[in-house]
Amino acid sequence: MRFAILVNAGPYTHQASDSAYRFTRAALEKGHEVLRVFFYHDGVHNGSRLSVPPQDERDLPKLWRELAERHCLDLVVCISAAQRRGLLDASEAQRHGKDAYNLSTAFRISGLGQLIEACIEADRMIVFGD
Amino acid sequence: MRFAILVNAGPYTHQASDSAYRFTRAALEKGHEVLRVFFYHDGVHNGSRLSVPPQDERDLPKLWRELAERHCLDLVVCISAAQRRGLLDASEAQRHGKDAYNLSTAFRISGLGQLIEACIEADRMIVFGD
Amino acid sequence: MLVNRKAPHGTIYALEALEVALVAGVFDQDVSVVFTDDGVYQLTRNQDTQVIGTKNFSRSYRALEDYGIRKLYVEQESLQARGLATSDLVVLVQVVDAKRLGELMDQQDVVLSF
Amino acid sequence: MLVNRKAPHGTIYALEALEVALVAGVFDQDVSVVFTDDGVYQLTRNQDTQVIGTKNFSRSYRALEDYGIRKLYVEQESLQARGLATSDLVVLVQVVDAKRLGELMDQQDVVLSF
Amino acid sequence: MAMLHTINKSPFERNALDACLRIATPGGSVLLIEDGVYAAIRGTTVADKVSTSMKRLSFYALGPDLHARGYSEAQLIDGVQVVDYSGFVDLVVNHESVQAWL
Amino acid sequence: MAMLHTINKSPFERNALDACLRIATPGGSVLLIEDGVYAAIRGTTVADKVSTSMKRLSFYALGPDLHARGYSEAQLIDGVQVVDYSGFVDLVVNHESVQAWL
Repeated sequence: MRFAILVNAGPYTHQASDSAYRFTRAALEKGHEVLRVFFYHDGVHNGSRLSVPPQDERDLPKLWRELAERHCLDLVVCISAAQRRGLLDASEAQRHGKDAYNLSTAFRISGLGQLIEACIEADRMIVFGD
Repeated sequence: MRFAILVNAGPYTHQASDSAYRFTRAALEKGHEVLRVFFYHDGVHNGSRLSVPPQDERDLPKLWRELAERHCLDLVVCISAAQRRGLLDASEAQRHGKDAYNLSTAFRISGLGQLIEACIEADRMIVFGD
Repeated sequence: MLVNRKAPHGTIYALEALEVALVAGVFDQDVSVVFTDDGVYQLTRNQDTQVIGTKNFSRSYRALEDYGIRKLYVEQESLQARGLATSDLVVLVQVVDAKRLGELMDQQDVVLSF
Repeated sequence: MLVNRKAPHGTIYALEALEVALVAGVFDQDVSVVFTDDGVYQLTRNQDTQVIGTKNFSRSYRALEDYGIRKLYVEQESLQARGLATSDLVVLVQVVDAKRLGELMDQQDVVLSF
Repeated sequence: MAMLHTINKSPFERNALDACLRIATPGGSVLLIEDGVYAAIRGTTVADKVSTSMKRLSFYALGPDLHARGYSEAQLIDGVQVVDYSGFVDLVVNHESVQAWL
Repeated sequence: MAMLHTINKSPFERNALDACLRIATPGGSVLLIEDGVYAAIRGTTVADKVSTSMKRLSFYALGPDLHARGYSEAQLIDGVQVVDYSGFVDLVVNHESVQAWL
């Protein structure tokens, strides 16, 4: 079955990102397809490449990155939600005259159309959030 | 009177940061002292220098920065909360082998001791959060 | 179907959910938008956010129709609990009771909640 | 006084509030820690977070005493509503009713809530 | 000593108001801010709870947050006083301590 | 068609469970996850609400979230079934759609 996942809350602050990660992993392990994980609201912070959690805690941005590499996952961060919250990729940073960017390369920035498209194409949309 | 402020929620996502900003400004305008604004939990994102909100919306990190410049405000971001959430200053970025940092120069990173110290020294501690 | 259960302004969920609705309208899908629990507060008239400095997006709900979204549902029980009537709202909506709302939800392929 | 009103694990507030308590203890202040509403769940025994991958900090409440924090209060009404008794908790606490808890709060210079 | 309680959550969505009313001692003040201001409105299912508590506690609502949500002074429960941010600061000064029921 | 409802909020802190029980149509399923699992525990003030709703709805609780919070299968309200993440995936597959009551 084809799943799409929406993550609405930031990593660590809410368990929602952990739940979404574990659900996604379980779905992939059972042979299902996850056609997109869309990060909205504070969920965009899952895409940070500057996160440095304590060594005895899980590193969620890294876990997503590794899962994406293993399964060719499409991890999409909403552009408008990300801009508000200070999450930029290299080209967005350049466009806004910022000298640094903080989005992990395992994620891509795109518009809300990607969420709607995922809703249309997936058999099931599962939402995790605050 | 000497106030200290604790901000526990991220900008935009919760109104708490707006309330804290407006309270702080009102207190300063009435001649009170605000000896520290401490940013904890998602509140640390108020210190982002990469935030690019839509042009018809307020720019909270910038508002804090301007208020700090006008009143020599001490804006402190909690180091452990910030590290988890991918908010680093230049020296933290270097220490953790990251090639970019995203903390605004109007904020400084420090430990929770700065919160406790503010509680001890202030006449009133006011908490804003989720 | 988009389900709004949160009040405006206190959190950003209402504003960012509205942005999803406007984009969904462009996709020419059969989109319904539901307002229940504190979500009904998103539609109240006379909102003036100038003094808190946040965006006043309440009038944008009127734009939903221009984006082809005509199915706006408000739950009766939520309105009543808050002492509100449809005349207090910025847009024309269909008022449905909880039972009918549940039936409408059952008919959806996708429910996005904020 | 630190006031905990939120459940552990679902949000990070409990963990980050505990970090504040430990630091406050170092400052040699007269620190009280209150657990009320869902905050009482922070102290339940047998927490095992391995399968959800988050940090199990429930045992760290026992360390509060080593940091000189001996005033732990749990609200009776909150315990009862959740079917809990003090024997279900990882640390020794003083159980106080809502009225007494309000009086204790009134005596504080500073109340930090999470 | 009199305490100022701030409540920023909707009384319909969360238990913050209930917790505050259960625990706060008589003589204190409750300031409703952000989504908490919905508790100050007349004619809702929580209005009685607030009216009844007025014997023990003084109630304030933050005007800017009321207006942002489309409400005016005329729609408040009798006895709720409206303050602006400057009045919020004064309330903090005039109480011994502040507790936020987040 | 049968719907799967997920609830991730504590029934003591928020109104998500109440909203779901008010609106969900008979024949659907409710999966309690994260802080929502507290609604599955026997002997609390919300347990009756859940028991009563079992005539109309099937109840599940996510085991990993139960254990994280110190609870075991033995402490659940009779009739609540425990699933792991794999079982969560199966529930999603076996229902027509999913609604998260955030």
